[in-house]
Amino acid sequence: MTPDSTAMGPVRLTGVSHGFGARTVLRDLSLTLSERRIGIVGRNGSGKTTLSRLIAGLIAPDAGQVTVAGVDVARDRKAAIRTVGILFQNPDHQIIFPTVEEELAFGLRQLGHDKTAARAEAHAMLARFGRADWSERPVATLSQGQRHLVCLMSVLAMAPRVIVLDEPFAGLDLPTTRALRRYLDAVPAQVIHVSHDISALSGYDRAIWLEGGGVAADGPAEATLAAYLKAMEALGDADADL
Amino acid sequence: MTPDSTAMGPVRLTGVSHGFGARTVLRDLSLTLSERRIGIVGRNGSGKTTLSRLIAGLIAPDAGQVTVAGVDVARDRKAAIRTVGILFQNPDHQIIFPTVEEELAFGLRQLGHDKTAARAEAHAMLARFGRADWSERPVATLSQGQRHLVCLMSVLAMAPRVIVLDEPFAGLDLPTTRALRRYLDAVPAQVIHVSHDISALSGYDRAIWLEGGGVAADGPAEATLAAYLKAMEALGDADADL
Amino acid sequence: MLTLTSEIRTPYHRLRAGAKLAALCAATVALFVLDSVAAMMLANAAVAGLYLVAGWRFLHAGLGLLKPVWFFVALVLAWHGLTGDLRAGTVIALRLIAAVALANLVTMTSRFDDLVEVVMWGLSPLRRLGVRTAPIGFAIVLVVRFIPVMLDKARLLIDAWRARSPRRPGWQVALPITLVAVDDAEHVAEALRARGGFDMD
Amino acid sequence: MERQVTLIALFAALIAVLGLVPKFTLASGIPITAQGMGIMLCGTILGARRGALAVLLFLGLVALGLPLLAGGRGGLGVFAGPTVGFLIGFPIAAFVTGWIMERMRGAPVFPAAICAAVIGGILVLYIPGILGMVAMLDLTVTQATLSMAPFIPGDLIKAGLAAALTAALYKARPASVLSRA
Ligand SMILES: Nc1ncnc2c1ncn2[C@@H]1O[C@H](COP(=O)(O)OP(=O)(O)OP(=O)(O)O)[C@@H](O)[C@H]1O
Ligand SMILES: Nc1ncnc2c1ncn2[C@@H]1O[C@H](COP(=O)(O)OP(=O)(O)OP(=O)(O)O)[C@@H](O)[C@H]1O
Ligand SMILES: O=C(O)CCCC[C@@H]1SC[C@@H]2NC(=O)N[C@@H]21
Ligand SMILES: [Mg+2]
Ligand SMILES: [Mg+2]
Repeated sequence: MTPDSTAMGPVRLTGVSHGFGARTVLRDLSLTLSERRIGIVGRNGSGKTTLSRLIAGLIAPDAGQVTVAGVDVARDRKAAIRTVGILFQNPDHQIIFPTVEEELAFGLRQLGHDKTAARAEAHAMLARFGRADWSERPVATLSQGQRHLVCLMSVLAMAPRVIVLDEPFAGLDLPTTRALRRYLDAVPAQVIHVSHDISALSGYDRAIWLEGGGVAADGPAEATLAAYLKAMEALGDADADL
Repeated sequence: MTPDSTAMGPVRLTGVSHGFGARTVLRDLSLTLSERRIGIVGRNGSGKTTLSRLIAGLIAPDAGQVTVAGVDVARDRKAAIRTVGILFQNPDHQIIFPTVEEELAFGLRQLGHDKTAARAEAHAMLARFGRADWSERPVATLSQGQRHLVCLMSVLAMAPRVIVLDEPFAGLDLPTTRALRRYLDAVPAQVIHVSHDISALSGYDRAIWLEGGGVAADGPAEATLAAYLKAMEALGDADADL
Repeated sequence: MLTLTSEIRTPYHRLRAGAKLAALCAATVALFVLDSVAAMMLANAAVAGLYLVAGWRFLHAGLGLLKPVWFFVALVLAWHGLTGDLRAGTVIALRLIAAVALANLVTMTSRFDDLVEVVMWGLSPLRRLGVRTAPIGFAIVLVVRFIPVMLDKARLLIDAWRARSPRRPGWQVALPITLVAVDDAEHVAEALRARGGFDMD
Repeated sequence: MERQVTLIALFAALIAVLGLVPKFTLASGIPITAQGMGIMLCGTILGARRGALAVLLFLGLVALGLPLLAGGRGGLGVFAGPTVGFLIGFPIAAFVTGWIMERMRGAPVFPAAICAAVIGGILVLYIPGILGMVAMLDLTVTQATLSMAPFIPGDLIKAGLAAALTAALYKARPASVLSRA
């Protein structure tokens, strides 16, 4: 397992802007993320997924810089994949290979593990989540929640220092959610967790509320989430005629 | 709006079995669904999506029969689309057209509305959810939650007698969830709602818990959901070593 | 990339697609009948005027769409320069620019579904012969859908690869991309069925 | 019905996407393109009738003015160019490829697909292609035939790739390989 991530340097965004064509999604964002458990909330389309992808280095910011533990994640991909792992919001966007074992083993091979070791670790991860019988299963024969879990296991197997999770619990059943939560509680990595389910973020060290291309609130999770919830309820009543 | 669905005859499954290859997912299921609000729960892979697709007539059962208000939904597709609407679990599996308006208008055209009427209704539905400005937007430029809402609006616009929702709230933000809930509370159609979020089903008339290819519990929502929750918590403790 | 319909609203958006296509046909025929440099220059000026009615930004977008044409213009001019018939080369090049720009103007200001409707109207006599034409219309719409979506999905898959590998993806993604594309087609088929499919005509 | 039409549309789109692979135009004006592989795949995966329909759909959209041919070409003009023989040959080639594929149902997918792609996607395609060049470029049949030599290595590679992809798809999604369904 990797050592405690926060000792290695934080996730740092400096003056980051990003847009698609004429639409600016994030504007001049500067953040230093060093807490172990950070939640990200915000309305649909507020830029949570865009921020996640920036932190994972999958997109380069239009302006500014994103570094994780000193690594420029968009440029130095080799260091980036040891440093950050990301769970995509939609499992179908993440799965590359036709069978479960290939999917899990892929990332491990990329970290330099040899084939036998990668397979053994993939099996160990499957067993850990009580899914040892899945290794030969074609991914296409799994239900959506099951595919989601495959994606999660693939990310966790690589034991990155920072784990970015974009709606990890959406579609998982209760026991699996609980198992995952226990796993995440114990893992030494830093967790950055995007969610619409506020309760999933309770007990976190910090929460950030994105809105209108910037940060609407940032601070201890309890306070930020309470403020977000309150604002969302007020909004709900404003358009009650819907 | 369509008249109250339950007056028109229930959703009826008689001796339904369905499987994929050697794997039987649902075994000899017989159900008569006539309550206005029905929740479906069960673990990942328990067959909730399979059941939804059977009710919508998207797949024909290997054995047995599925009728909705007397319509054999797998055979008589023309009657079926007036009768049942389904929200897919994954928005990317549901969206056909490149722009939001085309996506919404398509189903209306299929119901026989002419082009102008279909467009007008599509706009009305968008306005109802406060998204009037989306009509020209390419679907690919929407966030996942936004795409999910597009799928929902497309289904609701067709005003089917029975609405099958496979995880409708997954990925929606709080105000949108609330707006949708209000909409569903008011809609005269029968709603069959698959969810991992138990609280989304509170106040429902009936809940069905699927497990091992059959019904593990069925009855008033409160009782069924409590039993499900209890069993899931017990499970969680059984594999606490995870 | 394929829905070339412009987001810039123009007066032409309001015209009927069928009328625009008919006008385009007539104008294209005229372009091929006319055969002088002066006429072609005039034609190009008229087309530029049509674009300008909708504003500079629209003209700029239109010029962007003409990019593939410049290569052929250069080729035609070079060829005719070599054979010593620069006048004919100029006429052909100008005609090419005007014809493509006009066609683009129709494309940029017509929703694709409206264009398909015109095609379907053209095919409607076949219906009397018992041919089901609805699937043809769907097929056209679907191809236009699949091209950008296939590219998008390939991009997403490459992102998924990049999230876990420092190396560029190579031939190994050919099969995954094919699978994603085929699965997408199966999903679309089901989504069509969910809303009536082809049984509705 | 919906499945078949969507798959046909998908493969028409696939030919178009392969047109984005940069082409390389020889002196004869005939480009080396990856689209030929799309034609082969239509036959080996969709079978004779549906494969030919996919290609016809693709050509129909090209005629409607969509810039789908390699290098972003389209419109009615391309049917008056030196490659018109190949364009006419495309649906025939897909049909023959699919027909052979369907005849060889007993054989394993990979060898059957290679055989079908070479005969249908190369031999059969070259005949109208050559005739088209004779008509449009004023060459003799011998000259036109000889000018095809540079295409052969590339086309053999395309046949190999198409066959490998068909076999892999058959393993992963047997139901989607309509030529075997
Ligand atoms: N490829 C794209 N092209 C144009 N706009 C895009 C694109 N991708 C995202 N957007 C826009 O960027 C904004 C942010 O999208 P993002 O996916 O980051 O939102 P999100 O906060 O993750 O939303 P959700 O809660 O729905 O997942 C949205 O308004 C969306 O419409
Ligand atoms: N195409 C398929 N081929 C083989 N097996 C399949 C296929 N689709 C689903 N299954 C299997 O059928 C079972 C039921 O799947 P289904 O999608 O109905 O589950 P679900 O209850 O909706 O799960 P989730 O909560 O994860 O969405 C699962 O065990 C799954 O592995
Ligand atoms: O784009 C066109 O106009 C048609 C091009 C035809 C090219 C033919 S197909 C067979 C042969 N192999 C190639 O790579 N190119 C030619
Ligand atoms: Mg998102
Ligand atoms: Mg499901």
